[in-house]
Order: sequence, then C-alpha cells, then structure tokens
Amino acid sequence: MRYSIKEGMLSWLLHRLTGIGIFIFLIIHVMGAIYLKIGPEEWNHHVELFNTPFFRVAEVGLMGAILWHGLNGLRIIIIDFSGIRTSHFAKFLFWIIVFLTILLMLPGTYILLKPLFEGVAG
Amino acid sequence: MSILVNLRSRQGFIEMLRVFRIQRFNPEREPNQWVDEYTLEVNEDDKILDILLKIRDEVDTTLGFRASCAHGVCGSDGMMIDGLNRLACQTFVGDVPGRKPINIAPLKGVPVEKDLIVDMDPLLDKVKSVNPWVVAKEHKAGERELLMSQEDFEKIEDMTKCIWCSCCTTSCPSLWSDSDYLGPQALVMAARFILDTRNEDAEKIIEKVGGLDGVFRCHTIGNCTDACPRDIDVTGAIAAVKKVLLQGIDNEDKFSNIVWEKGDEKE
Amino acid sequence: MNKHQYDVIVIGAGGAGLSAVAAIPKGLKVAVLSKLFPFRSHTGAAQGGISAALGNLEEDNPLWHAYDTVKGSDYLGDQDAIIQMCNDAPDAIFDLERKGLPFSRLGNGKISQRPFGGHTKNWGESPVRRACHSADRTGHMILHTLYQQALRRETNFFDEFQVVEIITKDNSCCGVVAVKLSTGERHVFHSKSVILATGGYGRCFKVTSNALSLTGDGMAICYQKGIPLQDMEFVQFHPTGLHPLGILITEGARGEGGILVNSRGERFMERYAPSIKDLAPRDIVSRSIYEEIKAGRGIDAKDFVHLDLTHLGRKLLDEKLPDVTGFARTYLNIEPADEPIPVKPTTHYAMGGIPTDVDGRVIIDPDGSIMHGLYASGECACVSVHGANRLGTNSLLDLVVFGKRAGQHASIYSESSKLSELPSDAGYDSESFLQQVRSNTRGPKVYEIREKMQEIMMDYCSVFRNEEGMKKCASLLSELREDFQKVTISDKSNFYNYEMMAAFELSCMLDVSEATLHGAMLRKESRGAHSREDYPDRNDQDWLKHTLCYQEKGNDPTFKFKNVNLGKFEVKARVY
Amino acid sequence: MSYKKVPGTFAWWFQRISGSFLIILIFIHFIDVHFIFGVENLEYETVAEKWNKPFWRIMDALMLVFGMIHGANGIESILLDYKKIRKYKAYWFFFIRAISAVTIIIGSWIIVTFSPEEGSVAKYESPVAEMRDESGSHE
Repeated sequence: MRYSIKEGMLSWLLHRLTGIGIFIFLIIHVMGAIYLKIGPEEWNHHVELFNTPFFRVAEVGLMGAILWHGLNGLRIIIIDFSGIRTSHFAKFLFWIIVFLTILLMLPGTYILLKPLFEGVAG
Repeated sequence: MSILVNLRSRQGFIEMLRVFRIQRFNPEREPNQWVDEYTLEVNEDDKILDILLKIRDEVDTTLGFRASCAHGVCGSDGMMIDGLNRLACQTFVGDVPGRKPINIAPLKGVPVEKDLIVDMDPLLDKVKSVNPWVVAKEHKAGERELLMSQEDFEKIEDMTKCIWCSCCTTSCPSLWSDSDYLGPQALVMAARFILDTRNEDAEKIIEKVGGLDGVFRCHTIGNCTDACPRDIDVTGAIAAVKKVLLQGIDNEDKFSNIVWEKGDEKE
Repeated sequence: MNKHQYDVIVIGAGGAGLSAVAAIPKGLKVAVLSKLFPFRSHTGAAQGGISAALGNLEEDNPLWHAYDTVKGSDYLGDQDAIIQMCNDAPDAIFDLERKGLPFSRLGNGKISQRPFGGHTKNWGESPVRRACHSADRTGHMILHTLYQQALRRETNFFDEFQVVEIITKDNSCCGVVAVKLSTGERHVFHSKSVILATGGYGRCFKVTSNALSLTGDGMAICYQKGIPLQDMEFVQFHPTGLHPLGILITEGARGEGGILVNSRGERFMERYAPSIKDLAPRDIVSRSIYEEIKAGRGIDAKDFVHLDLTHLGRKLLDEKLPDVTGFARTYLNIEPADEPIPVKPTTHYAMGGIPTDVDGRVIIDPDGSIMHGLYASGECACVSVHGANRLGTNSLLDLVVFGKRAGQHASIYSESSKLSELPSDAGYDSESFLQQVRSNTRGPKVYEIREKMQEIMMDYCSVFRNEEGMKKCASLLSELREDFQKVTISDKSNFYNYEMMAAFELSCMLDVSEATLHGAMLRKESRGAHSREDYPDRNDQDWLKHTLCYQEKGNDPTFKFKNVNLGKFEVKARVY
Repeated sequence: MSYKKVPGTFAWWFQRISGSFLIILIFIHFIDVHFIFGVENLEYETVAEKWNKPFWRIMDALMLVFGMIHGANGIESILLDYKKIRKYKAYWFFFIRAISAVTIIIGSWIIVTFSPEEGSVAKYESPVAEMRDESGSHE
C-alpha cells in the first residue's frame, strides 16, 4: 500500500527531478560553449540549434523547471529560517509558488514561442 | 487472500457498509504480506481502533496490532490508514471520505513483525542515540527549582508533547530510502533538549545531530508535520536544530541556572 | 525456559516503576519489565497536575495539604503516610524539575500552580492553588522525564513482557515469571527484590478513562499467591469523563473555572458543596451528577450533564487546557470555547490494592507482617494515603514519592541480602493455567466473558451500590468464573498471541472484580467513593478500618480487618 | 559560538546562499538572452560584444561556478539518501565532483581566454548588431 502524495512530498519530488534536469542541461550548455573557442562559424552553427522549434518548446520546459526549482528553493529557505509554524504555512506557500510559476510561465512562454508563431505567420 | 464477513459495529445505529482492507503478515503462516478484506456495518464516527478490536475479538483473533490508551496519548497504535500515518484511535471512519475501501497498513520503513506490528527497536535506538535527557545538577535538600521563564518553556512546549508514536519518522521519504537516517522523532527530541535552558549537555547533542545521518538529511518535505497526531511542528523543530548548528545556541536567559534557595522565598 | 538474574526487578514501567528505578543506585543490576513500551504506560494520560505545597502563588503549608488529603480520604487514609507524602512533596517536585520536567512557569520563573478539587487553604476555608502542572499533560511529562532519566542511567528494559506469576518462598519473594509476547517464551527472572508497579484495574468496568492494558495484573498475581488486597471496594469515579466514551476531562478544567450545569442551566454543585462548589472532591461531584440525573435533570433527560468552559475564552483554553479541548474536538466534534462538553462519571482510579507500609514493603496480615523482598507502589499499591477517596493530583504525588521510597528501600534490602534459591515448582501455576486455556476446545470466547463482566460491574458495583444488586452481581460473577474455566482461544501460536494475553488479563480482572464486589458487599456504610443506597451514612464505630481480602480458591474470599492509623487530625463529619 | 564545524552544516548553508544568488543570476541571464540580445542573434560577435564588458564575464563566471557547485552539492545530497549508493559513496562523489570540476574548468577557461579576433568580428558583422549599435548611440 502506497503512502499518499501530498503537497510537501510532491514539491520535494519535483524539486529533485527539476534539479537533476537543470544540472544535466547546465553541463551540456557549458560543453556547447566550447564552440566559441573552436571558431565563429562553428559557434554560429551551434546557436542555430537554439532557434529550432523543438528547442524553443524544450526551453519552455527548462524555464518551468528553473522557475519551480528556484521558487521552491525560496520556499524551503523561508520554512527553514522564518520560524513560522510549518504545517499550514508550508502548504500555503506551496500553492503560492504553484500560482507564481504559472503566472511567470505565461509571459515567458509567450516570449519563447513568439518567434515560432511569427515564423508560421511569415 | 480475502475474508468477507458482515459485522455489526458495537455502537449505535448503523449507517453504512464499509470495506476494510488490512495488510496482514505472519511469517509462521506465509512468507509474504497479503491483504484481508472485512466488510463491516459502521457509523461515520466509529474509531478505526474500535473496528480493529472488534475484528480481533470476533473474527480473526490472530490479527496483530498494538493498542493501549485508546484516546491518543500513548501512541501505541500508529499505522498507515488510507495512505497517511495516523493513530487508529484518533481516526474515524468518516475521515476517509466516500465509500471507498479503507486501507490499513503497518508503518513504512521499518521491519514488520506481524500484521500491523512493526519492530520498534530501530526507531528507539535512533531516539536514544541523541541523548534525549536533561543533565542538570542533582537536586539537594533545601534547594528549590531552577528558574525558567515562561517564554523559554513555550519554546520547548510544542516538542515536549511528543508521544514517541513514530508516525513522523515512518512517514519520511528520507527514511524509506535509507533506514540509517535519524528521522524526525529523534530530531524533535534533539531540539527539545538543545533548547531546554536547564540542560548542561546540549553541546553533546549538537555533536550528534550533524553528519551523514543527521539533521541535514531533512529536505523540508513536511510529511512528518502532517502525520503528527499531537500537532507538533516537526519540520519547524528540525529547522530550529539546523539554525542552532549554524548559529550556536543562544541561552542568554535571565533566569538560566539560577538556583532559588528555600531561604529567599520573600521577594 | 530462559533464566535471568538481577538484584532488583521492577514490574511495570509507569510513573511508579520509573521513580523506583531512578532511586536505585547504579551499582545494582536492575531490570524493568513492562507489558507495553515504557513510554506507553498510562501515567502519560494523567492531565491536571501534581500537588505540592510550594506556595509559589499564595501561602501554603504541607500540613494543610495533609489535612485536605485526610479529609478527602474520608478519614480512612493512614495519617502517618499522608503526612510523610505531603512533607516529601515539594522536594519530589524540585527533583522532578531537575530531571528535566518542563513545568508551566510564572512570570518570575517559578513553577506555576493551579487550584484542584478538594485542595484548600487554612483547613478547608477556600480553594488554594497547589497543583503544579505542565499545561494539561503533566502525567505525560512525568512519564517521559522519568523514562529519559532511566535511559540515561542505562537501565535494562524488557519491553512487551507479560508477568504472569511471582515466585514466593518462605514468606519472601525471589523473582517473577514472565512471557515474552513476541515469542511466547517463558522467562524466569530471579532476583533479590521485586517492585510491583503495575497500575490499576479500571478495565473491569464498562465506562472507564483507563487504558486497555489496565487489568489489575499485579494485584491479581499477588492475590493468587495468598497476599491480601486492601480496601478494594473503593473505586474512584471521575466526574467528568467525556460522554459516551469515558475519556478523561481533567479536573483542571474546573480548576481553571469550568462549571458543571444541569438541563436547567443551574450550577448544581452550589447545592451539594457550598464552600468549594465545583472543586469538591471527586466522589462528591460524581454522586451529585448521578443525583441530578436521577432527578431527571440530566441533559435531554439522559445520563449526562454539561461541563461549561465557554466563559473562559478560547485563548485560555488553548494555553492551559490544550489537550482536553483537543479531545472534545476530535471525539465529539465540539468546540469547547463555544459549546458545553457533555460529561458523565467514568471509572478512574483504584484506591485499594496491595497493602504496603510507607517504604513500599508488602504487608500480608493485619499485624503488619512483611513479605520480604516484595515491594509495591503506585496505583496497584495501597499505602493508604487515599483512603476512601483520592484527591485529584495526589495519585501522581503518590507514585513519585512512594515509588522513590520503594526503590530506595529495595536497593538497601538487595545490597544486604543474598539471592535465595528458586523453589522447584517456580512458575508451575501460570504454566498450568496457560496450558489449560490452550487445550480447551469448546467454550465461550474471551471477549464474551469480558464484556459481560464489564457490564455487570458497571451496573451493580459503580457509584451507587446496594445489597440486592450486588448479590445478583456476585452470582453472575461466579457464573462467569465458571465459564472462564472453559474459555477457548482459537490462536494457538506463540507469536504475538494477543488472545492468550487477553485470556490471562481476563483471569486477573475476574479476580480483582471479585475482591472489589465482595469488599463492597461487606462494608455496610457509605464512605468516600463507596456509597451504599441501603446504608447512606458513614459509620465510624464499626467501619473506620481497612479491609484485607484473601482469596479462597473456589469459594468467596475471606476478610480480615486492619486498623486505620489516626493521630494528628481528628475524625469529623466531611462537609465542604 | 558556532557549530559550522559539524559536518554538513556548511554544505547546507552554502546551498541556500548559492541558490538565492542563482535565482537573481538566472533571472538576469534570461533577460539578457531574450531581451537585450535575443535568442535569434546569439552569433559569435554578439557574444564577443557582450564579453567585451568585464561585468558580463563576471556574471557568467559566477553563474557557472555557483550553478555547478550548487548542482553537484544537490546531486550529492540526493545520492546520500540511498543506502545502496552510499556504500560506494567515494566513487560516486569523485565522479560527480570530477564532472563539475571539469565543467567549471572548461567554462572558466572559455570565459577567461575568449578574445575574438578583430577580423572575425568584422567578417561576421550583421545588420542586427549595427541596429543595436545605433540604438546605443542614441542614448
């Protein structure tokens, strides 16, 4: 029989998964920067990748992961240092950051995907 | 394996039929765990513990679970009911909404001995390992109490409520993945004795709660606080220990360790 | 059979047992046996406080405390023991405080105190604030503090061992036989002295504030070995048990200002105890509640009244009575700050038990002969500080003070004596009992007998008793005892066999119920918690004496009488 | 009196500090990539222009160092939660730390030693860069 997943455990699971994902992305990202040392043409070829539709959509995911990880990190810091009774406060913060993540995702997604639609329109 | 019985609960009018799915384990009978189903006529406000007692009395006398005070102050009957750790004597049929079966399983993360009985020794060893006691000067005749302010009492009051039911420790995902972790219960005890202004051995406790199995394995998940039947702010207590590790203890108390002699009763 | 050797064995790890452990020097080998885990013991359910004349808030005096206790006991308490207890009380509190007990504090850093039932100043003038408390979970704190200190001194704990027999030889006790619950193995603990601290027997009654485990085991195993039980007819009913579950609502709720009201909204205690009203001793309040119910003034004409805390305000309730308000919320879905709590009397405490002297030594006859090496303390013992009725908070004081004294004396005794040889038939009685239960094939189940017994004890032997009802009860009880000979269990294994344990506990409950019932039939007067409808008055001439109840196998028990130790305080009528 | 010596305290504290910094740094990074420069113009000369100012080099270097240490620290704390992995803790930790060390070294080597040849910038001069230069000069 499984333990039911409530707010706290869900945020912790997401925090771990997004953390691992961001870490791997960061490594790949830095390794990609080696093209800068190889030469201008190679670099420019590399950054064209960032403009592909697939990468644009993937970047929405990355942004979501970073937003969640960052905001949840802030939540943990607040829980650790505020000294406020945690039980309801932690859940309240959880829903706050769910709201904030969605709120910030909306303009972010628009910015990220705008060129795609422009491309389709154009 | 599934047993279906119809039983009338002991109290009052009958409102509905509910199915209780109880996870069983008996190494003498079968090497693996299995689930038994019991159908009972119950009320919304029947305690889960009463239902378990009823089943043990009248249907299957081999059903194993611990119980003592039956009103939430002894902490014997911690178990996983409907996916959450709680005390069976504080959980009611109505707490599991709808008509779905009520799942009852032993606490997770510790070895199961029989049915709902778990091995308490690893849990107790964890608590014992943090020196959960006050070390103050022995009381001599003629001396009165050590003074302590109401604020200092309130700082530890929440944690002193702990009844050692282990619902918190066994709800912690960090413990499920690694049984060596000290766990919330031990850390609450550590917090209670570190923050107690009368304790002269607080630093010994501080040395014990750091490290690989210690307080930093807490990831602020909060399952423990949800599970605590005594409404202790478990995660908050652990955060307090972390803060002590970072900043040191601040026991600059106006009363700390003043012994009040019988002679100076007049103020 | 596994054998262990120790200097001192403590049976029961509640407040009394652990106080005894704390008093035993480290050099002695100590084992603590408990059928639960020590921190599950029922001391943890005590709520209101532990009284001591500290005088932190107003003038107080240990002698006033002693006077209140004597008066509360309806003059049946032994006055030397009471004065001893009340004089030791302040030091016991300070000692507990040094051990780490977190008492609630006053603004000046001293221990906070609150008024409690029957505690008065100036020889009964007005209520006094005497009960030291830690919110409303004082017992919990005492239990845990003592357990923590026992861990600190590295005591050997044997958790989940059910003691089934004490081993006696030539008027001395040389050990116990216990069954390990998880394996069913029998262990013999051989020792120089044994301290019994096994608690009460509230589970003999249907409505009780006591834990499932309080089945009078310690009393019964002594009773079966020819040791008498003293004053068993006195069973305290706590006036404010949550209706209908019987869960305790502390007297501290009334100490903080709560009042009892009937269906007309009257504060009826003004009529029964004009001077201290709701803070009258428990027997008086319990009887008053029943009088109100009999007169048809129970709420909705049913069998309960209301405890009104609404005028105290939410803040005070959350601060001073967090647990009991929590119980009301959890179990009845009632918010005590907004509506009154339904309460009715619930079986709470056994004043009687194994007779002991002030050092905890078990006495076996009216002359005060002693069973060497056997000690008892706590609720299972009867030093007779509670007499016919215990005052609130005195039980915690009893177990701390006399637990400590028993521990001290037992260690002195153990240091000066040698291990005596075990008799060859050690453990024979319990062995044959368990074998018989296991071999029965057709007969009633354990719970059937237990439920019947709880019902008849509640119906005929609770707050009000009369000859007719008790005679009926006695014949029903002896029928149940006969049925019990044929009791069958379906779980024959040795592995966590709770059914076997329940059968053993039932045998103990039947024994102590018998002693209680026959004691109540014998005592033809009303005194303290024992009130006879057919003998409504106290009779000091014939009955100012303790009863000692001896078991006769297959027959009704026989009784001997022991004198009450009077002295300092004169026997007077008991009015509040 | 401080107990920073208790093992784990520093890692825990650093995780919170670096995390807070990273939130700010990554926010700025998002702004500069998407608003100041634009993802579609991340050509060689844009980078060259950006890294002309030491401010951006320091920013990126900080993000790299904090990000990798924060990440490695986080992964280590995840690994520590699993008893089976902890048996081979030394190898795992070496592996994780080696990866982050290599990444940090490569990254900072790129950031520190990056010096675009004048010619290559001129060769790849794009209209967009010009536009930005003009808008810059308007201020």
